[in-house]
Amino acid sequence: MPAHFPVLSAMLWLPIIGGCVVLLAGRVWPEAVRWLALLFSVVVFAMSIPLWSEFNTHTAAMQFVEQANWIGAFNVHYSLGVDGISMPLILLTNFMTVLVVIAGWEVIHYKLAQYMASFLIMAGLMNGVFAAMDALLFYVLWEGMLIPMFIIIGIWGGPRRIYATLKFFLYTFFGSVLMLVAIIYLYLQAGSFSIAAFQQMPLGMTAQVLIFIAFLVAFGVKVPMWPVHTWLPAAHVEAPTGGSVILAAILLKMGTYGLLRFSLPIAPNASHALMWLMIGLSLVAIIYIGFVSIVQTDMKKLVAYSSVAHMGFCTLGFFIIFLVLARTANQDAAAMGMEGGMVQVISHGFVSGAMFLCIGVMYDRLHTREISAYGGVVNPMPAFAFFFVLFAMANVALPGTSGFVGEWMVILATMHANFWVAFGAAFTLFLAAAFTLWLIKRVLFGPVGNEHVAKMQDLNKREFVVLGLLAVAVIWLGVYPEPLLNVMHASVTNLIHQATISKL
Amino acid sequence: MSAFLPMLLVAIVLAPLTAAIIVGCGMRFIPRRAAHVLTILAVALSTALSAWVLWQMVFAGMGSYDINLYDWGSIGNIQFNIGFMIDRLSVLMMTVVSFVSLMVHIYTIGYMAEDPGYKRFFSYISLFTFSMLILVMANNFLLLFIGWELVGLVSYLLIGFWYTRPTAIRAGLKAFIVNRVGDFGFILGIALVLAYSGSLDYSQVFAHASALAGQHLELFSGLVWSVPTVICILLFVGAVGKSAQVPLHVWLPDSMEGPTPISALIHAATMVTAGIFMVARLSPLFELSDTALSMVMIVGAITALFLGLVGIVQNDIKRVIAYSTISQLGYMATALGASAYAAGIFHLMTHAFFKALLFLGSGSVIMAMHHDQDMRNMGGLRKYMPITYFTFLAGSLALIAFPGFAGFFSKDTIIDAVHDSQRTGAVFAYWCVLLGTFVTGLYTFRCVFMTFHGKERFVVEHDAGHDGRKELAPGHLPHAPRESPWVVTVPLILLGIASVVIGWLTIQPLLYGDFFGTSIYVAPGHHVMQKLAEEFHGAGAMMVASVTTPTLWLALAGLGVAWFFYVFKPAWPAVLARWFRPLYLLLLHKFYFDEAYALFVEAGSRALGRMLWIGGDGAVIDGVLVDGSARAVGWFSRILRRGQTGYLYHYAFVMIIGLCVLLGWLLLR
Amino acid sequence: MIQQIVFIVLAALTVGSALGVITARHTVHAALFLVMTFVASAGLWLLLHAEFLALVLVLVYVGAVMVLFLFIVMMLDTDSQSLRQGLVRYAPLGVVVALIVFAEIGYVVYNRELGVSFGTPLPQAAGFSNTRALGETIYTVYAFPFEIAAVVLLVGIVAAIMLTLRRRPGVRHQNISKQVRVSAKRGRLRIVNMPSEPRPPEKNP
Amino acid sequence: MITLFDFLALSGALFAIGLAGVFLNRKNVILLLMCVELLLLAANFNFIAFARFLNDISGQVFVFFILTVAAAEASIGLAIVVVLFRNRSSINVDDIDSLKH
Repeated sequence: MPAHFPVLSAMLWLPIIGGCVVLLAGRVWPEAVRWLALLFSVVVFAMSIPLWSEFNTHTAAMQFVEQANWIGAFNVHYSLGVDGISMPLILLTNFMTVLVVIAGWEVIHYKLAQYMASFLIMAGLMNGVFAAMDALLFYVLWEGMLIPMFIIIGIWGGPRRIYATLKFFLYTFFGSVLMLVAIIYLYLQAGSFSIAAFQQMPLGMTAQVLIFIAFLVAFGVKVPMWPVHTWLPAAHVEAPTGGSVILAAILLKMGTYGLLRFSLPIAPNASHALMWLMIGLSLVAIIYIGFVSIVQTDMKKLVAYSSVAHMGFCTLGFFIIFLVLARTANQDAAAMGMEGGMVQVISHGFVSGAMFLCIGVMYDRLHTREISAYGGVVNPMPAFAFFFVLFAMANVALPGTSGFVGEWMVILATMHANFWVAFGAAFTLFLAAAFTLWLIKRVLFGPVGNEHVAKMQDLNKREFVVLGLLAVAVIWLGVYPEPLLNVMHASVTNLIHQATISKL
Repeated sequence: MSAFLPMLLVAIVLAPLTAAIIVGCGMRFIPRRAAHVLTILAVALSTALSAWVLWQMVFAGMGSYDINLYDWGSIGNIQFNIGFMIDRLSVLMMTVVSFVSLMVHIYTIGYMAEDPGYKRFFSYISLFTFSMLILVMANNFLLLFIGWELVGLVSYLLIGFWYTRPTAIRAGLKAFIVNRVGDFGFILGIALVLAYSGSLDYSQVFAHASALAGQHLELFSGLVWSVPTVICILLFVGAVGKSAQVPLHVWLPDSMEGPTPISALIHAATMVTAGIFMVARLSPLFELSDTALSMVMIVGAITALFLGLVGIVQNDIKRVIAYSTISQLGYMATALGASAYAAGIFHLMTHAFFKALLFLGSGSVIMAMHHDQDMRNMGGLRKYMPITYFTFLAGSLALIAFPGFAGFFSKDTIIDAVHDSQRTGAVFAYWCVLLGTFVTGLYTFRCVFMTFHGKERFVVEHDAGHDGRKELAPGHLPHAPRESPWVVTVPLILLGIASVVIGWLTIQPLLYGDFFGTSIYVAPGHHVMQKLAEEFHGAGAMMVASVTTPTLWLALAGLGVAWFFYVFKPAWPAVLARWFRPLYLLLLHKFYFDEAYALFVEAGSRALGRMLWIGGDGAVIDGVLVDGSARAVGWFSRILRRGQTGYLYHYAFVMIIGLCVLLGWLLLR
Repeated sequence: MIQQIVFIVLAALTVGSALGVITARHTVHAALFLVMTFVASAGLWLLLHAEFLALVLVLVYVGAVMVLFLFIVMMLDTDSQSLRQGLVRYAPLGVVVALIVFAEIGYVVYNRELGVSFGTPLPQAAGFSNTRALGETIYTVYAFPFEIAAVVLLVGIVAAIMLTLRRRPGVRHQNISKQVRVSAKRGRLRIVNMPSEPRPPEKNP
Repeated sequence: MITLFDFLALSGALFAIGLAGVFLNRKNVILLLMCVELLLLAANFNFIAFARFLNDISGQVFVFFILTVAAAEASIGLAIVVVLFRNRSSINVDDIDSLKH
């Protein structure tokens, strides 16, 4: 691939073009829809691999930068670029899109072309969100991405899908409107929509606090942080499997990404002043939601709640840096917390995606998500049980799986800051074990629950490939996370530096 | 040699893993025979290589070895490595682990012969061997924790091996979660180590251990703790979970739901001793805190005595041995608490052999009884299965510390060490472990007598069909009990021999020679072992001297009582149980730990979860915040709606009047 | 002087007939009053030298639009009694609003400097043709708006037709173009491929 | 002399009458349309008067356009009335209230 090839633009537009092609194919050549969707997603994923292989890990600067004028009058640019924080997320997006396309292969019958196209278009928009260096571009893509998700849940969702889509849409829209206000304010101050300009511009304390809160509402809804998390279980329960996977694996990550890209560097003083709020909310997410997860009777709801708890670790890792630096001045420990949060972001993408796929596999066979409708699934489906236990263990953060890395680093970093915060965070060890393994116990193990379970077919080749790929990713990241940490390190160090210099 | 060693160490670790993966992934394709051949070869390789390294260390003067294999992750100066530390402590553990594992592998061929999960089982135990090996070989806290959790995982999988049994899967879940409670403390301890010493490598941490001693931590306002005390207590919480000490012991008896080879390997010989090993491994840290060591000792002593008592009233043969395991782990912990790490590890080793033997022996009995584990249905098995009987007897004698047997040397040393210890709580601990010997004698031989002696309480139904397929009531057998096949008896015999001689052979070098060298650190002033060393004049002399100690006589008293009640007057125990009914019930219900946990932890957390879900998420967040704001908007709209009559002319009027007002305002302003 | 008399008469006629429009009992009367208003207004416009527009007003408004109004009023069988119910209810409000607006307009006209000289219209050159001047302006300066006005009218025509067009069910039409377009290959003739030998009988029907 | 003021007063009176007509005949759609015509006529008066007194022909051009638009408006309005009557058998504004229900 030539050096000047606009790879990020390709990441943004190729899936969207692919989506349009698939839509068109749905009319003229319906048999090719699946293969076309797969072709596009695989090509996009293959094209994103150079992002990793040619990434310069020694610099925190944006790489693969593209710049063009968009709306000259308002100084808006079409500018794309990635650093160590966004690049893994783009890879994750494209990887998960491939899996979602395969996972929907023969499950979706109703409006297949539109289904595939929605995911492709969404992949393009999400890539754009992660690559955007211009706040207005970011905002447009951020909002644009709501539409395919809205459609996915609204058309292929469960019986209460309209309620869920409305809740999902209103929540996220409420947040993003505040974000728009903040972006416009920043534009008026900086005279440009460039995120880099926002980050370098001095700001008064009041302005910082207001901007921080505006961004917090926008991103906190997406993460989702307690107490704005209640849309997530509703949306997950009603979403089709692919929708849940993308929702959990990528959409939630945009919230954490936004916190890193906007909140911390643009309002460092406010972040510092409000760190206890963030730490407190994170701990509430970890402990409170952990308990809530235990009593869920719907498998998807359980995993959705556990997502909230796991994302609490990400935010904890991001905002513990101030406390770490205040107590110890240990830059490396702060970086460990933030990188732990980032690893948790990536890992949660794999693990929760895998969990939802597993639930989808069972749902395709029995058409229910109620835990009590299952029991002894391991008897008819041993291969499936292997994968489900593996991903459950990753959800429990067992060492050797990706889930462990993030939690380990965050807890260790948190201990540098405060014993009791670490104590609270460590609750996840047995809360996660309790809700995940209790789920496993009730669903997988035991004698065959009923005659429907007895008739379940084990994984077919397609499902085996999807889960197998995820298993490889989960174990690889758990056994050898250094490559990922290495990619992030320069950017995280830079971010911590930005977050600790006063902008007043 | 040193270029060759890393590969060799990796081979020790990876051989079982490779076998486990091949057997596990190829479960559908490879024959049963290949499954056990492959895994046994792999574990045999590990055993042989471990033994070779041990030989090199002890006799060829090889020094200890610390090597990082690869960089797991690094953030600036904080390095997480995957690496091995091979010194005499770890190499001893490696040898014991791989040897016992090998025995169990061989035994499994016979025990699991008819099980449909045969290949899966071999895959699991090989995976376990791998996990346990990385646990003991780790050179840093990260790998220790990884191994620590992986053995927990395999334990979970193996307890729930018969996944259609509700009790088994429940026990597995319980084991995992209780262990996780321990890990809760463990990971916090590790985090504190990193926070205060800046590294997780043993060598670095130990080198800077003394710097930790002076530091303090204010946990509650006004209450200042010394950092090593907090670290060690937290780490020990991990050991409490893994090594089944009070109050986190509840999972171990339930874990007997797993297949018997597992009980022998994981829940007796190796995994449960990980906590003991960990404390010994981290002795440079624990030596910094007298408080933490006192706690270790007291917890260990309580476990040793009181859970031994529970063993007296159990009727399930495996549960009796499980409680004895908990009790013996308590002995080891007590030894650690008295700074007698060498004695603790020594007991760990002897215990590994004789407890594995006892479990495998009980497994042999269970096979003969057609998987009935209730001792009330046994009796008089001595004449049917002599090999099992004699090996079991050897193990039992070792367990009650009969002079000459392996357990005698280790346990007596522990009791003496505790006796000599000056630490807070040592007197209490001494009485606990001393009385514990009587209890040990009692429950051990109660088990022996109920199983192998006395009247036959089972019924042989010859007409029940010779294939034994028909479901029989407990205590009813299709044919007379028979001795087990050679794959079962050979490990029994090998372990039996080990149980008899291992203490005699190794006490001198292990305890009083300088075997452990620098791998165990004892602070000056804590040297209980030195005092014992002055009194030690060889294994034979120790045996002779034991006649004058209360230990032997208490154990024999226990044995005698057991004989009296279970051979001589078998009707009396029931009478005694009636007389001392509250005490009996207390023991029968294992001090009501399970009930309390079920009530407070299990039901409590579920109730809390439901409250937070329905009350917090449902009522407050969704009800008041979300729906509340929606309702507020709706209420406001309803008021506004009154203006929207829907009549065309009303809108026209409003427009006109608005125009008037606007014009008027423009004119008058 | 004559002009003033004419103005007073026509103005009175305009206002009076306008009042008649809004107070007439019958819709037809109201329409006729409106015609009167327009005609009087056209006279007034003549006084203002807007001859062309005065004629347009009479021709287009009175001649076309008002006839259309009368058409509709007569075509629809409206119940004018029910339409007049509650007339008085809003009448005071209407009068008050009308007075207020009139007062406001009067205030503006009377008190504010409007930038023009009251009362002295400039004399026009001899041979001045109002129609010609208007035409020159419309076809040069306002050519484009003029075209748009034409389009607006076209749209009005199309919309009015579309709105009132009614398809009656059950009416038989001849669709000539369809009849002409028909061909044997499309729709009329279908060649079915049949197996030449019978299938073996199936076991389960 | 006829002054500009006279014309403006006349147009004001017409405008006020048109407004009052909207209030008075609020139920009859056809009369409402007629009142709108009155309002437009008032506006036209102003344009023509100013065109005359400012000696600017553009005012008359505007009247021309207003007449055009008013004609289109009247035709479409009446078409709607016809459709309405066809569907509801009434041109009473009170009956046109589906927005409310």
